[in-house]
Amino acid sequence: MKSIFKKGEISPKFIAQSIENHQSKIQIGAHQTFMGQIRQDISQGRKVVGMSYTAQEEMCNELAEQLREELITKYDLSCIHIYHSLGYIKVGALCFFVFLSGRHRSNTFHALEECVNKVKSNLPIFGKEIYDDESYGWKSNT
Amino acid sequence: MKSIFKKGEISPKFIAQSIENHQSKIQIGAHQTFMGQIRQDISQGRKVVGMSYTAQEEMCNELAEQLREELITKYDLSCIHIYHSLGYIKVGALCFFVFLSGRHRSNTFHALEECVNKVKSNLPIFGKEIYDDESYGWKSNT
Amino acid sequence: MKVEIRFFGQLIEIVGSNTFELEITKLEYDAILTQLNNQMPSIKPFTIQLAQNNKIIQGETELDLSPIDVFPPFSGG
Amino acid sequence: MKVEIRFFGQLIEIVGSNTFELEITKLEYDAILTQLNNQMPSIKPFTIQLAQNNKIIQGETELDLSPIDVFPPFSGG
Repeated sequence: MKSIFKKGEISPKFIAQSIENHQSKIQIGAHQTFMGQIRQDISQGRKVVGMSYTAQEEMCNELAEQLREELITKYDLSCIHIYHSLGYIKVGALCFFVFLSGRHRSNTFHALEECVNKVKSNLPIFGKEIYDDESYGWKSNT
Repeated sequence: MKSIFKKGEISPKFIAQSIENHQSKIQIGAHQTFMGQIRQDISQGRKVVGMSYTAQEEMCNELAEQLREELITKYDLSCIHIYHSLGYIKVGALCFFVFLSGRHRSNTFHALEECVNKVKSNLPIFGKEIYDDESYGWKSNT
Repeated sequence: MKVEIRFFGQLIEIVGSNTFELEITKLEYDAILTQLNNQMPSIKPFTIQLAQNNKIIQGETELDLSPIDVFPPFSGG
Repeated sequence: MKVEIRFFGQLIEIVGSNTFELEITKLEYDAILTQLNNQMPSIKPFTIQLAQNNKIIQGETELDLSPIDVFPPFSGG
Protein backbone atom coordinates (compact mmCIF):
# COMPACT_ATOMS: atom_id res chain seq x y z
CA MET A 1 0.00 0.00 0.00
CA LYS A 2 1.12 3.51 -0.89
CA SER A 3 2.16 5.59 2.13
CA ILE A 4 0.91 9.17 2.42
CA PHE A 5 3.64 10.05 4.93
CA LYS A 6 6.85 11.95 4.41
CA LYS A 7 9.44 12.47 7.10
CA GLY A 8 9.75 16.24 7.61
CA GLU A 9 8.45 19.02 5.39
CA ILE A 10 6.99 18.68 1.91
CA SER A 11 9.27 20.74 -0.32
CA PRO A 12 8.17 22.93 -3.25
CA LYS A 13 10.57 20.81 -5.31
CA PHE A 14 8.62 17.66 -4.43
CA ILE A 15 5.42 19.41 -5.53
CA ALA A 16 7.04 20.46 -8.83
CA GLN A 17 8.10 16.85 -9.39
CA SER A 18 4.53 15.64 -8.74
CA ILE A 19 3.18 18.10 -11.31
CA GLU A 20 5.85 17.12 -13.83
CA ASN A 21 4.95 13.44 -13.42
CA HIS A 22 1.47 14.27 -14.72
CA GLN A 23 2.49 16.08 -17.87
CA SER A 24 2.59 12.83 -19.83
CA LYS A 25 -1.05 12.16 -18.90
CA ILE A 26 -2.57 13.79 -21.94
CA GLN A 27 -6.18 13.15 -20.96
CA ILE A 28 -5.82 15.57 -18.02
CA GLY A 29 -7.06 19.15 -18.47
CA ALA A 30 -7.17 20.46 -14.89
CA HIS A 31 -5.10 20.01 -11.74
CA GLN A 32 -5.80 21.36 -8.31
CA THR A 33 -3.68 21.35 -5.20
CA PHE A 34 -4.20 22.15 -1.57
CA MET A 35 -1.16 22.85 0.59
CA GLY A 36 -1.18 23.27 4.35
CA GLN A 37 1.56 25.59 5.64
CA ILE A 38 2.58 25.89 9.30
CA ARG A 39 1.25 29.24 10.48
CA GLN A 40 2.85 31.34 13.20
CA ASP A 41 -0.13 31.38 15.53
CA ILE A 42 0.07 32.97 18.96
CA SER A 43 -1.17 30.88 21.88
CA GLN A 44 -1.32 32.52 25.30
CA GLY A 45 1.43 34.93 24.39
CA ARG A 46 3.71 32.24 22.99
CA LYS A 47 4.65 32.14 19.31
CA VAL A 48 4.33 28.87 17.41
CA VAL A 49 7.73 27.95 15.92
CA GLY A 50 6.71 24.59 14.46
CA MET A 51 4.49 21.53 14.62
CA SER A 52 5.33 17.93 15.39
CA TYR A 53 3.16 15.22 13.82
CA THR A 54 2.61 11.57 14.70
CA ALA A 55 -0.02 9.18 13.31
CA GLN A 56 -1.43 5.68 13.26
CA GLU A 57 0.24 5.34 9.90
CA GLU A 58 -1.16 2.03 8.72
CA MET A 59 -4.73 3.11 9.41
CA CYS A 60 -4.16 6.50 7.74
CA ASN A 61 -2.82 4.80 4.62
CA GLU A 62 -5.82 2.48 4.42
CA LEU A 63 -8.28 5.33 4.92
CA ALA A 64 -6.48 7.51 2.37
CA GLU A 65 -6.61 4.68 -0.17
CA GLN A 66 -10.38 4.29 0.36
CA LEU A 67 -10.89 8.05 0.17
CA ARG A 68 -8.96 8.29 -3.10
CA GLU A 69 -11.02 5.51 -4.68
CA GLU A 70 -14.30 6.97 -3.42
CA LEU A 71 -13.60 10.48 -4.72
CA ILE A 72 -12.10 9.41 -8.06
CA THR A 73 -15.37 7.58 -8.78
CA LYS A 74 -17.69 10.22 -7.30
CA TYR A 75 -16.09 13.13 -9.16
CA ASP A 76 -14.84 11.28 -12.27
CA LEU A 77 -11.20 12.22 -11.69
CA SER A 78 -8.00 10.88 -13.22
CA CYS A 79 -6.09 10.64 -9.95
CA ILE A 80 -5.67 11.93 -6.40
CA HIS A 81 -2.47 12.10 -4.37
CA ILE A 82 -2.34 12.81 -0.66
CA TYR A 83 0.82 13.53 1.35
CA HIS A 84 1.28 14.42 5.01
CA SER A 85 4.37 15.16 7.06
CA LEU A 86 5.54 13.29 10.14
CA GLY A 87 7.92 14.69 12.74
CA TYR A 88 8.95 18.31 13.21
CA ILE A 89 7.94 20.94 10.64
CA LYS A 90 8.93 24.56 11.14
CA VAL A 91 6.72 27.64 10.59
CA GLY A 92 6.40 28.49 6.88
CA ALA A 93 7.03 24.92 5.69
CA LEU A 94 4.41 22.67 4.10
CA CYS A 95 2.98 19.71 6.05
CA PHE A 96 0.01 18.64 3.90
CA PHE A 97 -0.37 18.33 0.13
CA VAL A 98 -3.40 17.15 -1.83
CA PHE A 99 -3.10 16.95 -5.61
CA LEU A 100 -5.97 15.96 -7.86
CA SER A 101 -6.48 15.91 -11.60
CA GLY A 102 -9.33 15.43 -14.03
CA ARG A 103 -10.35 15.93 -17.65
CA HIS A 104 -12.36 19.05 -16.86
CA ARG A 105 -12.20 21.58 -14.08
CA SER A 106 -15.83 21.57 -12.97
CA ASN A 107 -15.63 18.49 -10.74
CA THR A 108 -12.28 19.24 -9.19
CA PHE A 109 -13.31 22.10 -6.86
CA HIS A 110 -15.76 20.13 -4.74
CA ALA A 111 -13.51 17.08 -4.83
CA LEU A 112 -10.61 19.08 -3.40
CA GLU A 113 -12.68 20.50 -0.55
CA GLU A 114 -14.16 17.10 0.32
CA CYS A 115 -10.77 15.40 0.20
CA VAL A 116 -9.05 17.98 2.42
CA ASN A 117 -11.88 18.00 4.95
CA LYS A 118 -12.08 14.21 5.15
CA VAL A 119 -8.34 13.82 5.65
CA LYS A 120 -8.53 16.32 8.50
CA SER A 121 -11.57 14.78 10.17
CA ASN A 122 -11.06 11.04 9.54
CA LEU A 123 -7.34 10.28 9.62
CA PRO A 124 -5.69 9.58 13.00
CA ILE A 125 -2.94 12.20 12.75
CA PHE A 126 -1.88 14.16 15.82
CA GLY A 127 -0.26 17.59 15.77
CA LYS A 128 1.61 19.22 18.62
CA GLU A 129 2.34 22.96 18.46
CA ILE A 130 5.86 23.86 19.57
CA TYR A 131 6.25 27.38 21.04
CA ASP A 132 9.18 29.78 21.17
CA ASP A 133 9.69 29.15 24.92
CA GLU A 134 10.12 25.40 24.18
CA SER A 135 6.74 24.57 25.72
CA TYR A 136 4.10 22.90 23.56
CA GLY A 137 0.36 22.31 23.23
CA TRP A 138 -1.84 19.79 21.42
CA LYS A 139 -4.14 20.78 18.58
CA SER A 140 -7.59 19.47 17.75
CA ASN A 141 -9.50 19.70 14.46
CA THR A 142 -12.87 19.43 16.21
CA MET B 1 0.76 47.02 -13.51
CA LYS B 2 1.64 43.38 -12.98
CA SER B 3 1.31 41.23 -16.10
CA ILE B 4 -0.42 37.85 -15.86
CA PHE B 5 1.14 36.69 -19.12
CA LYS B 6 4.06 34.38 -19.70
CA LYS B 7 5.50 33.58 -23.11
CA GLY B 8 5.10 29.82 -23.59
CA GLU B 9 4.30 27.16 -21.02
CA ILE B 10 4.19 27.63 -17.24
CA SER B 11 6.81 25.26 -15.89
CA PRO B 12 6.51 23.15 -12.70
CA LYS B 13 9.72 24.91 -11.63
CA PHE B 14 8.00 28.29 -11.85
CA ILE B 15 5.18 26.94 -9.69
CA ALA B 16 7.67 25.62 -7.13
CA GLN B 17 9.32 29.05 -7.05
CA SER B 18 5.94 30.73 -6.46
CA ILE B 19 5.25 28.40 -3.54
CA GLU B 20 8.72 28.96 -2.10
CA ASN B 21 8.22 32.74 -2.27
CA HIS B 22 5.32 32.33 0.16
CA GLN B 23 7.13 30.34 2.82
CA SER B 24 8.31 33.50 4.55
CA LYS B 25 4.69 34.67 4.91
CA ILE B 26 4.11 33.16 8.31
CA GLN B 27 0.50 34.30 8.62
CA ILE B 28 -0.49 31.92 5.78
CA GLY B 29 -1.94 28.52 6.71
CA ALA B 30 -3.45 27.33 3.42
CA HIS B 31 -2.55 27.57 -0.25
CA GLN B 32 -4.53 26.42 -3.21
CA THR B 33 -3.64 26.20 -6.84
CA PHE B 34 -5.46 25.57 -10.07
CA MET B 35 -3.47 24.52 -13.12
CA GLY B 36 -4.84 24.20 -16.62
CA GLN B 37 -3.05 21.59 -18.73
CA ILE B 38 -3.40 21.22 -22.51
CA ARG B 39 -5.47 18.08 -23.08
CA GLN B 40 -5.21 15.86 -26.14
CA ASP B 41 -8.78 16.27 -27.31
CA ILE B 42 -9.96 14.76 -30.54
CA SER B 43 -11.85 17.08 -32.91
CA GLN B 44 -13.40 15.56 -36.04
CA GLY B 45 -10.82 12.79 -36.05
CA ARG B 46 -7.87 15.11 -35.61
CA LYS B 47 -5.71 15.00 -32.47
CA VAL B 48 -4.93 18.23 -30.64
CA VAL B 49 -1.16 18.66 -30.43
CA GLY B 50 -1.15 22.09 -28.79
CA MET B 51 -2.88 25.42 -28.25
CA SER B 52 -1.89 28.90 -29.36
CA TYR B 53 -3.02 31.83 -27.20
CA THR B 54 -3.37 35.53 -27.91
CA ALA B 55 -5.02 38.22 -25.77
CA GLN B 56 -5.88 41.86 -25.33
CA GLU B 57 -3.11 41.90 -22.75
CA GLU B 58 -3.59 45.35 -21.24
CA MET B 59 -7.29 44.75 -20.63
CA CYS B 60 -6.62 41.27 -19.18
CA ASN B 61 -4.08 42.71 -16.75
CA GLU B 62 -6.51 45.41 -15.60
CA LEU B 63 -9.34 42.90 -15.15
CA ALA B 64 -7.06 40.45 -13.31
CA GLU B 65 -5.95 43.21 -10.95
CA GLN B 66 -9.59 44.11 -10.18
CA LEU B 67 -10.49 40.44 -9.73
CA ARG B 68 -7.60 39.88 -7.32
CA GLU B 69 -8.61 42.87 -5.20
CA GLU B 70 -12.28 41.89 -5.21
CA LEU B 71 -11.64 38.28 -4.15
CA ILE B 72 -8.97 39.07 -1.55
CA THR B 73 -11.51 41.30 0.21
CA LYS B 74 -14.52 39.02 -0.32
CA TYR B 75 -12.76 35.88 0.94
CA ASP B 76 -10.30 37.48 3.38
CA LEU B 77 -7.23 36.09 1.59
CA SER B 78 -3.55 36.97 1.91
CA CYS B 79 -2.86 37.01 -1.82
CA ILE B 80 -3.86 35.78 -5.26
CA HIS B 81 -1.59 35.25 -8.26
CA ILE B 82 -2.85 34.62 -11.78
CA TYR B 83 -0.69 33.53 -14.73
CA HIS B 84 -1.64 32.67 -18.31
CA SER B 85 0.44 31.58 -21.26
CA LEU B 86 0.72 33.34 -24.60
CA GLY B 87 1.87 31.71 -27.82
CA TYR B 88 2.18 28.00 -28.55
CA ILE B 89 1.78 25.44 -25.73
CA LYS B 90 2.07 21.74 -26.45
CA VAL B 91 -0.21 18.99 -25.09
CA GLY B 92 0.66 18.09 -21.47
CA ALA B 93 2.11 21.52 -20.66
CA LEU B 94 0.51 24.06 -18.33
CA CYS B 95 -1.10 27.22 -19.73
CA PHE B 96 -2.99 28.62 -16.71
CA PHE B 97 -1.99 28.89 -13.05
CA VAL B 98 -3.99 30.42 -10.20
CA PHE B 99 -2.38 30.48 -6.76
CA LEU B 100 -4.16 31.80 -3.69
CA SER B 101 -3.34 31.83 0.00
CA GLY B 102 -5.09 32.61 3.25
CA ARG B 103 -4.86 32.15 7.01
CA HIS B 104 -7.41 29.34 7.02
CA ARG B 105 -8.53 26.88 4.42
CA SER B 106 -12.29 27.40 4.64
CA ASN B 107 -12.47 30.46 2.40
CA THR B 108 -10.00 29.32 -0.19
CA PHE B 109 -12.12 26.68 -1.95
CA HIS B 110 -14.87 29.01 -3.17
CA ALA B 111 -12.36 31.73 -3.93
CA LEU B 112 -10.40 29.41 -6.22
CA GLU B 113 -13.49 28.33 -8.14
CA GLU B 114 -14.72 31.90 -8.54
CA CYS B 115 -11.32 33.15 -9.63
CA VAL B 116 -10.80 30.41 -12.24
CA ASN B 117 -14.31 30.82 -13.64
CA LYS B 118 -14.09 34.61 -13.85
CA VAL B 119 -10.72 34.52 -15.62
CA LYS B 120 -12.20 32.13 -18.17
CA SER B 121 -15.41 34.09 -18.72
CA ASN B 122 -14.23 37.72 -18.41
CA LEU B 123 -10.69 37.99 -19.77
CA PRO B 124 -10.24 38.55 -23.53
CA ILE B 125 -7.94 35.59 -24.17
CA PHE B 126 -8.26 33.59 -27.37
CA GLY B 127 -7.18 29.97 -27.80
CA LYS B 128 -6.63 28.16 -31.07
CA GLU B 129 -6.37 24.36 -31.10
CA ILE B 130 -3.60 23.04 -33.32
CA TYR B 131 -4.20 19.54 -34.76
CA ASP B 132 -1.84 16.79 -35.84
CA ASP B 133 -2.58 17.43 -39.54
CA GLU B 134 -1.43 21.06 -39.06
CA SER B 135 -4.97 22.37 -39.36
CA TYR B 136 -6.49 24.32 -36.48
CA GLY B 137 -9.76 25.39 -34.89
CA TRP B 138 -10.86 28.14 -32.50
CA LYS B 139 -12.16 27.38 -29.03
CA SER B 140 -14.92 29.10 -27.09
CA ASN B 141 -15.59 29.03 -23.35
CA THR B 142 -19.28 29.78 -23.85
CA MET C 1 -15.84 60.82 -37.97
CA LYS C 2 -13.45 57.85 -37.98
CA VAL C 3 -12.71 55.38 -35.21
CA GLU C 4 -10.02 52.68 -35.17
CA ILE C 5 -11.32 49.12 -34.89
CA ARG C 6 -8.97 46.40 -33.54
CA PHE C 7 -9.84 42.75 -34.17
CA PHE C 8 -8.82 39.82 -31.95
CA GLY C 9 -8.55 36.03 -32.16
CA GLN C 10 -10.39 34.36 -34.97
CA LEU C 11 -11.81 37.69 -36.19
CA ILE C 12 -8.35 38.70 -37.45
CA GLU C 13 -8.49 35.73 -39.83
CA ILE C 14 -12.09 36.29 -40.82
CA VAL C 15 -11.52 39.96 -41.59
CA GLY C 16 -8.00 39.43 -42.90
CA SER C 17 -6.56 42.31 -40.87
CA ASN C 18 -5.78 43.41 -37.29
CA THR C 19 -7.22 46.90 -37.60
CA PHE C 20 -9.68 48.85 -39.67
CA GLU C 21 -10.79 52.50 -39.87
CA LEU C 22 -14.56 52.67 -39.40
CA GLU C 23 -16.49 55.71 -40.60
CA ILE C 24 -19.28 56.49 -38.15
CA THR C 25 -21.90 59.21 -37.89
CA LYS C 26 -22.71 58.82 -34.18
CA LEU C 27 -20.39 57.97 -31.26
CA GLU C 28 -22.75 55.34 -29.90
CA TYR C 29 -22.51 51.61 -29.31
CA ASP C 30 -25.51 50.69 -31.48
CA ALA C 31 -24.37 52.85 -34.37
CA ILE C 32 -20.87 51.37 -34.29
CA LEU C 33 -22.23 47.82 -34.14
CA THR C 34 -24.56 48.38 -37.08
CA GLN C 35 -21.89 50.07 -39.17
CA LEU C 36 -19.41 47.29 -38.34
CA ASN C 37 -21.81 44.56 -39.44
CA ASN C 38 -22.61 46.45 -42.63
CA GLN C 39 -18.99 47.00 -43.63
CA MET C 40 -17.75 43.61 -42.36
CA PRO C 41 -20.55 41.12 -43.10
CA SER C 42 -18.13 38.22 -42.49
CA ILE C 43 -18.20 38.84 -38.72
CA LYS C 44 -22.01 38.62 -38.52
CA PRO C 45 -22.08 34.90 -37.52
CA PHE C 46 -20.00 35.68 -34.38
CA THR C 47 -21.23 36.62 -30.92
CA ILE C 48 -18.95 39.59 -30.50
CA GLN C 49 -18.21 41.91 -27.61
CA LEU C 50 -16.84 45.43 -27.97
CA ALA C 51 -14.43 47.19 -25.60
CA GLN C 52 -12.95 50.66 -25.35
CA ASN C 53 -10.21 51.78 -22.98
CA ASN C 54 -9.97 48.21 -21.64
CA LYS C 55 -13.65 48.08 -20.65
CA ILE C 56 -16.47 46.14 -22.24
CA ILE C 57 -18.94 48.63 -23.75
CA GLN C 58 -22.71 48.32 -24.05
CA GLY C 59 -25.71 50.34 -25.18
CA GLU C 60 -25.41 52.99 -22.50
CA THR C 61 -21.63 53.34 -22.24
CA GLU C 62 -20.30 56.84 -22.98
CA LEU C 63 -17.67 56.57 -25.67
CA ASP C 64 -14.71 58.61 -26.87
CA LEU C 65 -12.60 58.35 -30.03
CA SER C 66 -10.14 55.77 -28.62
CA PRO C 67 -9.83 52.49 -30.57
CA ILE C 68 -12.66 49.99 -30.29
CA ASP C 69 -11.68 46.34 -29.64
CA VAL C 70 -13.85 43.63 -31.24
CA PHE C 71 -13.71 40.26 -29.46
CA PRO C 72 -14.99 36.84 -30.52
CA PRO C 73 -15.98 34.50 -27.62
CA PHE C 74 -13.23 34.18 -24.99
CA SER C 75 -11.35 30.92 -24.62
CA GLY C 76 -8.62 31.43 -22.04
CA GLY C 77 -7.76 29.06 -19.21
CA MET D 1 -8.77 -12.12 28.97
CA LYS D 2 -6.20 -9.46 28.10
CA VAL D 3 -6.14 -7.02 25.17
CA GLU D 4 -3.31 -4.71 24.17
CA ILE D 5 -4.13 -1.02 24.26
CA ARG D 6 -2.08 1.41 22.14
CA PHE D 7 -2.21 5.12 22.93
CA PHE D 8 -1.64 7.94 20.44
CA GLY D 9 -0.83 11.66 20.45
CA GLN D 10 -1.37 13.50 23.70
CA LEU D 11 -2.67 10.33 25.40
CA ILE D 12 0.83 8.86 25.43
CA GLU D 13 1.91 11.77 27.64
CA ILE D 14 -1.17 11.65 29.80
CA VAL D 15 -0.86 7.92 30.42
CA GLY D 16 2.95 7.95 30.44
CA SER D 17 3.21 4.97 28.11
CA ASN D 18 2.56 3.88 24.51
CA THR D 19 0.88 0.61 25.34
CA PHE D 20 -0.93 -1.09 28.18
CA GLU D 21 -2.39 -4.55 28.83
CA LEU D 22 -6.06 -4.24 29.69
CA GLU D 23 -7.83 -7.01 31.57
CA ILE D 24 -11.38 -7.37 30.23
CA THR D 25 -14.24 -9.77 30.97
CA LYS D 26 -16.23 -9.17 27.74
CA LEU D 27 -14.96 -8.55 24.20
CA GLU D 28 -17.30 -5.60 23.67
CA TYR D 29 -16.79 -1.93 22.93
CA ASP D 30 -18.72 -0.69 25.97
CA ALA D 31 -16.95 -3.05 28.34
CA ILE D 32 -13.53 -2.01 27.02
CA LEU D 33 -14.38 1.68 27.27
CA THR D 34 -15.62 1.35 30.87
CA GLN D 35 -12.62 -0.71 31.93
CA LEU D 36 -10.26 1.75 30.23
CA ASN D 37 -11.76 4.74 32.04
CA ASN D 38 -11.63 2.90 35.36
CA GLN D 39 -8.01 1.87 35.06
CA MET D 40 -6.84 5.10 33.38
CA PRO D 41 -8.87 7.92 34.97
CA SER D 42 -6.45 10.49 33.51
CA ILE D 43 -7.90 9.97 30.00
CA LYS D 44 -11.49 10.68 31.12
CA PRO D 45 -11.42 14.40 30.11
CA PHE D 46 -10.67 13.42 26.49
CA THR D 47 -13.12 12.73 23.68
CA ILE D 48 -11.53 9.50 22.57
CA GLN D 49 -12.12 7.17 19.64
CA LEU D 50 -11.17 3.49 19.60
CA ALA D 51 -9.99 1.50 16.59
CA GLN D 52 -9.12 -2.13 15.91
CA ASN D 53 -7.55 -3.55 12.76
CA ASN D 54 -7.33 0.00 11.35
CA LYS D 55 -11.07 0.64 11.67
CA ILE D 56 -12.91 2.90 14.11
CA ILE D 57 -15.01 0.70 16.42
CA GLN D 58 -18.34 1.51 18.00
CA GLY D 59 -21.00 -0.15 20.14
CA GLU D 60 -22.02 -2.77 17.61
CA THR D 61 -18.64 -3.60 16.06
CA GLU D 62 -17.60 -7.22 16.36
CA LEU D 63 -14.17 -7.37 17.99
CA ASP D 64 -11.27 -9.80 18.13
CA LEU D 65 -8.19 -9.87 20.35
CA SER D 66 -6.05 -7.61 18.14
CA PRO D 67 -4.67 -4.46 19.78
CA ILE D 68 -7.08 -1.60 20.43
CA ASP D 69 -5.94 1.92 19.43
CA VAL D 70 -7.05 4.84 21.59
CA PHE D 71 -7.10 8.19 19.79
CA PRO D 72 -7.48 11.73 21.16
CA PRO D 73 -9.10 14.23 18.72
CA PHE D 74 -7.39 14.24 15.31
CA SER D 75 -5.35 17.25 14.24
CA GLY D 76 -3.77 16.45 10.89
CA GLY D 77 -3.65 18.77 7.92
